[in-house]
Amino acid sequence: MSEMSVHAAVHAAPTSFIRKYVFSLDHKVIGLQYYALAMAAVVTGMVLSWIMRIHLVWPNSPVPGLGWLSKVGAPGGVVTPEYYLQLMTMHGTLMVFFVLTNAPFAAFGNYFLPIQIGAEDMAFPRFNMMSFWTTFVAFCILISAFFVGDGPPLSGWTGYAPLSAVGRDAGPGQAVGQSLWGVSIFVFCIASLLGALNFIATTLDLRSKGMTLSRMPIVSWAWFITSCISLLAFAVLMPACLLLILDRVAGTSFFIPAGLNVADHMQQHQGGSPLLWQHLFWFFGHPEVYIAILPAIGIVSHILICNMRRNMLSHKVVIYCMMAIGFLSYMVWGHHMFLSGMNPFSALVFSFPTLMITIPATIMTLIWLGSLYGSNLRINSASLFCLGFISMFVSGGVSGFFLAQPSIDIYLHATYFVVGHFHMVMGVAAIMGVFAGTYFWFPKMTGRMMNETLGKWHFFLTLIGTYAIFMPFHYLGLAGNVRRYSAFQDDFLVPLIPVHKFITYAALFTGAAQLIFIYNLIYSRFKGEAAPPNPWECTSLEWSTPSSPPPFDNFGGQHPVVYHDPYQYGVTSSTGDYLMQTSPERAGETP
Amino acid sequence: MATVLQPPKSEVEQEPPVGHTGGSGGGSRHLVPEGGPLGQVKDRPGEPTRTGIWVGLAAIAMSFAALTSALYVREGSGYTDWTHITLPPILWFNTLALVLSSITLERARVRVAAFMRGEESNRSVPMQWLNATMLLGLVFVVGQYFAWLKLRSQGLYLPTNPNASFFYVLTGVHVIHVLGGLGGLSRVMLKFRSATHPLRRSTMDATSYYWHFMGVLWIYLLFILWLKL
Amino acid sequence: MGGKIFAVLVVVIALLSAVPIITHTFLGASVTPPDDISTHGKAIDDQLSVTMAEAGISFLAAQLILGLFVWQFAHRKGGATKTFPGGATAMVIVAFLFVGAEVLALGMVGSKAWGMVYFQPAADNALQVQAQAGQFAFYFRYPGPDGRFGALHPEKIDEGNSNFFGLDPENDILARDDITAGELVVPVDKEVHLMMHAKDVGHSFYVRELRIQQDFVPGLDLSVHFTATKVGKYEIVCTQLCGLGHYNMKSYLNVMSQDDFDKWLKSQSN
Amino acid sequence: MRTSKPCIALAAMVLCPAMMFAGTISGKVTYTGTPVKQKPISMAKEPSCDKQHPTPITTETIVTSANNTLENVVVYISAGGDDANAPAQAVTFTQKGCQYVPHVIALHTGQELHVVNGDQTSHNIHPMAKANPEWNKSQPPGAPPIVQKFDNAEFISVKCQIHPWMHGWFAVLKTNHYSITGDGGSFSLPNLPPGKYTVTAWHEDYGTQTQDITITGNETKSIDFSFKAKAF
Repeated sequence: MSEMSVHAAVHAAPTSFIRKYVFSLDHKVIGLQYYALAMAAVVTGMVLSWIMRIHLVWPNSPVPGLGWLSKVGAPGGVVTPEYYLQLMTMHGTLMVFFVLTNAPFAAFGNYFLPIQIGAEDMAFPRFNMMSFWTTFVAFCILISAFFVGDGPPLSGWTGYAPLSAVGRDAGPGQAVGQSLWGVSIFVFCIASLLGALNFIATTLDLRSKGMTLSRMPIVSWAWFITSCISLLAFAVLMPACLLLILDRVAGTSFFIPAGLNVADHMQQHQGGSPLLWQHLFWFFGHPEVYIAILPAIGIVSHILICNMRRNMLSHKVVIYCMMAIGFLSYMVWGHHMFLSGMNPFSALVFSFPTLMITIPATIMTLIWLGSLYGSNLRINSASLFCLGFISMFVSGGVSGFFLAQPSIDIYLHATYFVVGHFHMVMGVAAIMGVFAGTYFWFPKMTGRMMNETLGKWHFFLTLIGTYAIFMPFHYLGLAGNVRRYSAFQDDFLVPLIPVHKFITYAALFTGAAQLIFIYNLIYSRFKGEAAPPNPWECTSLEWSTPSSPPPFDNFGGQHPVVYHDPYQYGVTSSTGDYLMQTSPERAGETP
Repeated sequence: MATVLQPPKSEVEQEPPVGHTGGSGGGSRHLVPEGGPLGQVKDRPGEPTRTGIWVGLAAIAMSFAALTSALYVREGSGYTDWTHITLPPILWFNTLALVLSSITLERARVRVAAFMRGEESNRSVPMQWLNATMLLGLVFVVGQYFAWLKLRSQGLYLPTNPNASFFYVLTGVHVIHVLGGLGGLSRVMLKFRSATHPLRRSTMDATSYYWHFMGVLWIYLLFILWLKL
Repeated sequence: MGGKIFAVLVVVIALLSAVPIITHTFLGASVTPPDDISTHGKAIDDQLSVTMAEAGISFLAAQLILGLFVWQFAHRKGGATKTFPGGATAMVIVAFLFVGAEVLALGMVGSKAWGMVYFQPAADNALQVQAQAGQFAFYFRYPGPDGRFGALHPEKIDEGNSNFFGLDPENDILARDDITAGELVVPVDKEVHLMMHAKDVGHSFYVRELRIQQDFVPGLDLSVHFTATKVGKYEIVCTQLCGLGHYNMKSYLNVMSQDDFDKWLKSQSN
Repeated sequence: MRTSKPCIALAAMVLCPAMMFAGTISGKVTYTGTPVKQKPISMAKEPSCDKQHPTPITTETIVTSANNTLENVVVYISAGGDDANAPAQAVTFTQKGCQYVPHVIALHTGQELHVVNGDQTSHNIHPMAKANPEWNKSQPPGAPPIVQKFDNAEFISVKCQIHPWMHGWFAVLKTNHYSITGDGGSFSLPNLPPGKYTVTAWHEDYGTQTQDITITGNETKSIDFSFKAKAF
């Protein structure tokens, strides 16, 4: 390990293409690699969701081109029931692991955490490189499931045992596909652990002179807290995957009980506990939600403060709230299992910490709103996405009231209400954070500005589209519409099909709107106007690098010295209404 | 009008690097002189390697906690099939080897430091302690392998019953970590010999923390196995 | 400009989102829980509507305030920045006192409804029915005249021959009079004790009108008990992903008058 | 490969008349004792099929017809009459009203099997093959037929898990001389050149019976099989 650091310290900027862009030790390059991987994953995942939405409302009409893509899964382009579930599984796995864990945390975190704390690189650059390429391997393993055997697994991203454990008898994709899934997640865990270790060591040890913990920007705090959460979460998922794989390939019985007759095949297992898998999985799975959302909260707060031109009412309180959420997230996993045969009393035990999470969440929301009051909010694509995030965070959050209560969960569990809930708060909200971060940091990452007009269009269409998709999910849930169905033929589901049609149109519309973003990204990368070093007049260290993108060692051989708390806005100084963290000036408060 | 602040008191009392031409890798981490006699090198508080090892150990501990709780849940659910297996006696011998290896490693640390300070003229003495640790580590690994053979000879394979499954899984995962430790140990020995990448105190420390943790972890596992299987 | 658009948009979205909740319909489809036909369901419904009120208010309030503030304070040219009266402390207090306390109180009340379903055991005279979930159908078993269930032998399951439970009538007298049915037939206003058995993987038993949902967990013999108060036919669906036929795994809950039920039972057992 | 099959078939057609003598084996399959009563099938979960059966259909494990004759028995030449080549035309296995029609089909190893979905709902076809690779595919309504082959001879039990009551059999044989008893339980194996044959009768529940028989010339020999019914 120490070898890593020594080497990182002594070797100079690489020259060869491979070392510079492929197997690079530079946290900035690695951050961009993570971002690119997340983009690949999110596009794949979105296309899968389109196919699913189209199939749901036109179940027997062929999807153009699909018959050619997947002859087994979609003969003549008509999606078979198993193929729908396989798409659903891959959609969930890709989005949760390779998008929501990578984009806000690994991608932006890798790029900006070291810069924001005034370090030249991560603590262990080689581990950093390894963790990206391990993630990449995990991604390839997962995607390969599309091309082997009878396709990807159909057991959902939660991979409940014994469906995921008994192998081929459970259905198409449960043979080699499910094994690939298990291995992929296992490898992903290794990568995430390396990454988390790196983030923690970096934050604790590499802060430059004067950068005390309390002077770290809120987003660095978010990344730090997130890395602590993911360290413990993935450390639990990894052995769980190991046991699952053993059940599948070595004939052990960790999750498979005795006397199962699956498709007329008696399973040669005994004594295993399906609930054990659920416990291990959700012990990881619930913190995972916060691994996705906390970095977004940090990014949004960071950007809002800059655009409000004054600190929030108290950015420290927001940090404490994030800590509280991180802590609580380990006491609530059971709320995913109210109806899976746990002791009914434990349902209440898990219910109350879950409800308690509303308190820090509410505090944060109120602080955002209160800080907007009387600010000089600058409207740009980044700040708009922050506002969108707040709106989504609230919408997705309130539906948590319902699901946190076991009594109501009896009715709403496993309905589209749940799907709407987590898509809003964990999916869309987090992605809005990623968009905000992209518009905000793009100038620093590429040296060019993104096109604001396109950015605003992208925002408004996305806001309308996502609400149009996910609000109706809640209505469907209230009507008792069951999730994970590949067709709606039950008498009580047929009348709801118009709603599903509406959602499908909205999904296609929203997806199309993302093309604006992709175009903007590519166009601005090459043709965007040159960015000044600090376009947003922001105070944190990433804006005090000599150039955009920053030089290989971030500060051009300098070691930044920090004099201030992160958010010196609304002051009078030689630079204007703000004061860089690195500026030795003393701020004169505005009257 | 803007008055200038005094530079803040850094958390790190180190003079900036001399003639440092902005290579990569961590601003103030670089302030630690490299090589240098271990004894004199005062690693600043929060040397990444040392933090890193603790964080890593925390993760490993968490994984084994998960496996342990899995064992308890599984025992609770297994009703009939939770049997009893007699631990192969060789485990006690292996335990002894691992404990001894920790002791020799501590001796080695003292010796290495002494050599670095120049009090110990002969490089071979610390080397011998390191070799001894290495050897004992290998003895442990081989010993574990014999323990598995013993179980197999009794017809207890990985899937035979939950007790066997957990025995193989826990010991297997632990041995893999021990092998990692041996890897670290051999790197320490290489660096101790090499002139280009001299051994740093934090490397020595991190490796030995890891190694001792493996010992403690093993004793914990042995206790669980003895208690449950 | 962008700020004002956002302000308007977020308010419109918030209000539009609330409409279907109030009118209970969206695009002509009814989006509200169906009338409850169970004795315990009312408690759940009340809990649901109380929560809906609270969540709805918080939702609208937050979105409207967001819109209002953005409308008012976006892009003000200069102007002294006011801070919100009370500052962060006020926020923390509000969050704890109102939202926190309210939500926790809600949880307390809600736990009663939960208890009604799960804390009381089934009455002794409850009708004993065994439900088996397997890929991809539910089957139900009544003990028959002798009032006792025959033993299950999973290896004897022969669905092509209608032996869905793996009974062994050849050697097991108890099993000979067991009645197997493809739908759950129960008498009205009589408590039913449903013993749940999973044949292969995880499944779940969900009847919207009954306000009952419970997983089938392989290896765990769980049970629920309920009393249906309205004669009629209601859909039973599987809500735990169980494989390719999941979407088609359904059955019917057939609530009959006691007489009809007895007739039906006789017709089955002949 | 593709092109060669028709040629072989053609050759076979040319050769068959050339055999001067072509014997025939025919007979009846009966049972003794009282077979277990077949149970009615509840298709409640699949209304689209349910309404196709005004009177509920029963299981088809044991189908009997007038004077103790047994249907769905596969009678085939198990020894002496092997022929290597599979007929070119495919065998069709239809899913209609959530039943397999016919309940039992026989086909030659390597012969094409077409599985057709005649229902308004998805089925999944899951042959529990042992000597052949087991597969499990679902077939949405209106999807093209599933085309498959089996390379090894065996009796394969076929299931649809979406409709667990659906059950059928593929009799994969090495011979083209087979006959499946229908109403009246009679069978006939024509076009047998002179020789010594073993005739096997297979029933999914009652198992197999064999008889040896010799065809000397242009004659029709009659043999009967009788199975003993089980109480359960």
